[in-house]
Amino acid sequence: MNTHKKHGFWHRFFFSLDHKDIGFQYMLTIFLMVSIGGFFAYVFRMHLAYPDMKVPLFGLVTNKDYNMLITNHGLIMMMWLALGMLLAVAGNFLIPIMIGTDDMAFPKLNKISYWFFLISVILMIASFFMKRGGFGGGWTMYPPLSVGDFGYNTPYKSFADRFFTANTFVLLAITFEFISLLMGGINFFVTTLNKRAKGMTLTRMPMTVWMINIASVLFMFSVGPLIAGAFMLLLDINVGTGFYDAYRGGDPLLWEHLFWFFGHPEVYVILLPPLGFLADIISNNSRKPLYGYRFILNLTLIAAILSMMVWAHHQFVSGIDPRAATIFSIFTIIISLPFAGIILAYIATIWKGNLRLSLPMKWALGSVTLFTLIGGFTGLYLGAAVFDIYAHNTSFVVAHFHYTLFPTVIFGSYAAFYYWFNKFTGKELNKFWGNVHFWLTFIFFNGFAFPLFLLGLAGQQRRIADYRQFEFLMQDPLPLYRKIATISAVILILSQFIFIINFFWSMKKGKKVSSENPWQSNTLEWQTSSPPPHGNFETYPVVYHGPYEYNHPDREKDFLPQNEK
Amino acid sequence: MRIFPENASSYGANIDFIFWLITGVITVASIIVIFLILYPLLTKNKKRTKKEMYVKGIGFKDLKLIYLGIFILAVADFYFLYREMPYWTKIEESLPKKDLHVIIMGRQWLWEFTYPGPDGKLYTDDDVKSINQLYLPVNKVVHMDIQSYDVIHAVFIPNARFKQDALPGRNITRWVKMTKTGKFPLTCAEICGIGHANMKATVTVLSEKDFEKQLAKLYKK
Amino acid sequence: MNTSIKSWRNIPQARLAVWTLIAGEFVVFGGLIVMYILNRLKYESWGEMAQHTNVIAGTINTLVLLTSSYFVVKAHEAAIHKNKEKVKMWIWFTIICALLFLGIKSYEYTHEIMHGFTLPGKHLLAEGKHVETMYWSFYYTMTGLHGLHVIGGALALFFVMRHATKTGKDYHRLEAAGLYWHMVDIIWIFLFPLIYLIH
Amino acid sequence: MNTNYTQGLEHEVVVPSENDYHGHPNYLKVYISLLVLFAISVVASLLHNPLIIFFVVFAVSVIKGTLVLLYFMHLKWEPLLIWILLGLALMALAFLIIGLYPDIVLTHRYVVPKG
Repeated sequence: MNTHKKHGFWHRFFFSLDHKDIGFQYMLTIFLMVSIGGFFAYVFRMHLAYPDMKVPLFGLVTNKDYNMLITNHGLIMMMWLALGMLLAVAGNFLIPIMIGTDDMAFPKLNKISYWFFLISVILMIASFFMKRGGFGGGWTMYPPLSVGDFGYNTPYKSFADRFFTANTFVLLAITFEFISLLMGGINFFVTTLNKRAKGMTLTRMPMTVWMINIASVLFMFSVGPLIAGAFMLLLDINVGTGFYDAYRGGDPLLWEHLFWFFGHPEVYVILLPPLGFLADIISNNSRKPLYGYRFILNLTLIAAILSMMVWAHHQFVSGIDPRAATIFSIFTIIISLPFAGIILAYIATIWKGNLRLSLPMKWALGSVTLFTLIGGFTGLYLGAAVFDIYAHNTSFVVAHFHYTLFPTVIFGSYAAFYYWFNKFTGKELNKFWGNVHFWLTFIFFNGFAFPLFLLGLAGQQRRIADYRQFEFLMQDPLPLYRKIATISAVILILSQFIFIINFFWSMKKGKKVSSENPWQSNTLEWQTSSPPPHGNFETYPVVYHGPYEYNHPDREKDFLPQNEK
Repeated sequence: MRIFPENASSYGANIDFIFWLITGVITVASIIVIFLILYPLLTKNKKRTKKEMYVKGIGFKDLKLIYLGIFILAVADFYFLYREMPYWTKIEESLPKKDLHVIIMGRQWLWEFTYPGPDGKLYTDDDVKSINQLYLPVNKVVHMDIQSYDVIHAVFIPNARFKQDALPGRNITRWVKMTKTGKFPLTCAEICGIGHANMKATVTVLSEKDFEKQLAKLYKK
Repeated sequence: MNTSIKSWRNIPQARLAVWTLIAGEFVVFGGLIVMYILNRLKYESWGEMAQHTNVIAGTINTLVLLTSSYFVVKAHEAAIHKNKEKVKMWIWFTIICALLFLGIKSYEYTHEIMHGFTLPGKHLLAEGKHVETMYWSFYYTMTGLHGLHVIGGALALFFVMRHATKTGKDYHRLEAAGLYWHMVDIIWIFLFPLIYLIH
Repeated sequence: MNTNYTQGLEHEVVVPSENDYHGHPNYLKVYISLLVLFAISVVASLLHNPLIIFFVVFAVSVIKGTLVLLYFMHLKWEPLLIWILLGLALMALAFLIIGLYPDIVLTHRYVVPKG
């Protein structure tokens, strides 16, 4: 079975068809993108707190630079970090090995989707270096702003002049990325349905696999109209059609609808995979079965369908029909219920458990706490349409979505990294530096995002390069809040280097894992050697149990691997 | 230290009320959730039998507490909706009888305010314009036709708790009734190009007499 | 063991993948069609523009695509019996249909462009017909995107057929490629009346 | 049919026999009914009332699409999963059309030449 021979570096990083290698390629590419996005965040945060300062490593930030920085920070973090890390990386690493098979259903298609992803990254980076500068129209890319050149009003001379603009390149990059993720999603879906190990019924699959699949399918159905819409926007930019041009019968609001028709389900696409990791990690570390497996699953499916009916809550004051806004407000408030159920089920899982406060567990608990207490609850303010009139497009919204996305994407990914690192490298991450990294991230994330709530309530609108011209935003505590946020953000970004160094150092020189199943986990990926060979298993496992049979009363051990009779 | 800017419109207090209502409820909810997460952490070293630990949560009997939690949240949610819906109708859907009608036009990157001319009607030749200075009479219902010339802008008057996007090709009519005289900021809340940060105007709320004077001044120009 | 697992698994992976792709494509084209229908309801003057389309060419194209779909199912029938010659014949018929479709489409395009109905519609703009330009933008976007799918589907059929007839295996891939071709047909079934027939 | 549908794992290769795979509809019959429906829609388009044209033509399209789906694409013999997938696609479109309708059709927009 394990007939594949060892390949060299070149082969492994460019031509390998193994799902783990492709996952690793995705991961490195995303690390590159995140460092760019993080650097942008550092520059504009510094500029906001100290407007006159030449930001080290960048220089003076002009309005144009500022718009470009915030736009690309948002795009990179939402599209490449969040979607890429949680669908592509997690799906590639985990799905085949967790369902007990050797590889994806279509390994070549998997490789092709990585190449598309790489092309999208190259296009995105190329867009920074266009003659007219980077894309500065906000990450939501609302036309007519994103059709023109953000207000220079220098006329385009030729088709090439229009084509080699940041607008075109960013849209192409996003299109390529969507195609890549669509192909990846189809691959995950088919792999999960067709290549499960013997005995691995649908309800014996670990939550992670379920969640990534639901997210992929949800992504597929929500992104369609936006792909059509992006195609139309490309034509608007390059050919001069008028789909979003009000003077031609087009409608700028149409793009907002198409964007958020994708954009809101995307929030759940991003949220679901971390919820899957959390289920696995929490159940494993509290040595108890996951509470209400089917219940969580049903709620997730309900939430996934509901999530397609709530998109216009991003547009309450954007000029949509106010009566429609009422309906969307009701659905928005309702969608909090299934997630409350899921979080309560997780709490019921740790309730009366013998918790092991390992590093992944710390990240998982941090994620649940921050996501529920602040991210989730502040959603109620914005879902209530009346308060959204005031809070829309203020820093309150910025704080809210950082509190929903950071705990899920970043904390969730870190939980997964610290949990599965042992498996895929056969080494252990340094625990001391892991703890330092966790506490620094936890404290300074709050230090960065919480002041934004207060700034937003004081009326500070988003995306303003220089707040000094607004007297009401320079009243006393507000500049201080901005400085606290900035300093915390800088420390937050710096503390991520601890992880990067820890990651690569441990991979090369870390301690070898003591056993093949260091977390005493049930799921299939821990029942093979670490790191798993090409092909994952020596002999294909046969599954007899669900994934969360911890502390089964009939057994001696406190865990019961899925492939143990 | 105040959390919100000073309220100067008739419906600002409603919006603030919804904020404090939700804050009150979620403070209670947060305390409960914090307890639920901390309790297992504090009691993690207790000796427990396998039977105690092996709880899978199948069926209504096991899950009833979670259903109760969802039900309580649902009640709270619908209570918010019940309280905020009338305000939404009042602010966004209905238009009280107007005393004055103005056009607010967003351009890259300035605000252009149009007042009816001496004939008292908008959209006629004698309309008068002022740039970046909006004068409003106090305690009068003002209808605003919000429009945009080029890209999407958003009118944001923090003190009035008022915000509305201005879209090219659409005329969106909303209303405001200022209750305090003074100078208030009006800003743009939707990214509109490199000048977005500089796109600010002043709302000057005047008593009725001063407002008439101000209009007369505009007519003279 | 749960017995229902069999019915989920009974579907071969290539077919499952193509069905998933089709569901995804339905949303892309469906989104375009939804936008078109809604704008059509709003702007009555688009009916006038629809009269400038070449209904006869559109009708012939519909016939061509319907017939090609029939050829594809015949090819699939032949593939089940591994009848190499028949598979080749039916697939070639299909590809000829695809070429015919593209030929007629390009004839239509040239005709319309010669009358000044281009994608950005500068000619109409000069006449002061602003809204009407968007009809042609939608027309070219929808039919153009569909045309790309026709090319893609025909290429897929060709390569799958060549692989199957050369090596004598993987005949089941023909069904997957055929499914995709039928999807292209279904999209045209909806595009044709919306663009050509409703004045 | 002996085609090896699932590559890879030997123990899970599913070899559907010809009988439980799916039946073969009479393709010619389906093809002819498609042509007849097509003729109906072309004839209907010669009517004068645009609303009637719209409904007749659209209904015929739906029937034609369904026929191709059910018989040419063998959806009739596919497992529930495929039906669910297509149903979800239609559901997404239904949400989209409901959400867009008030903002495209019901609102008044004015068209001013740029200048």
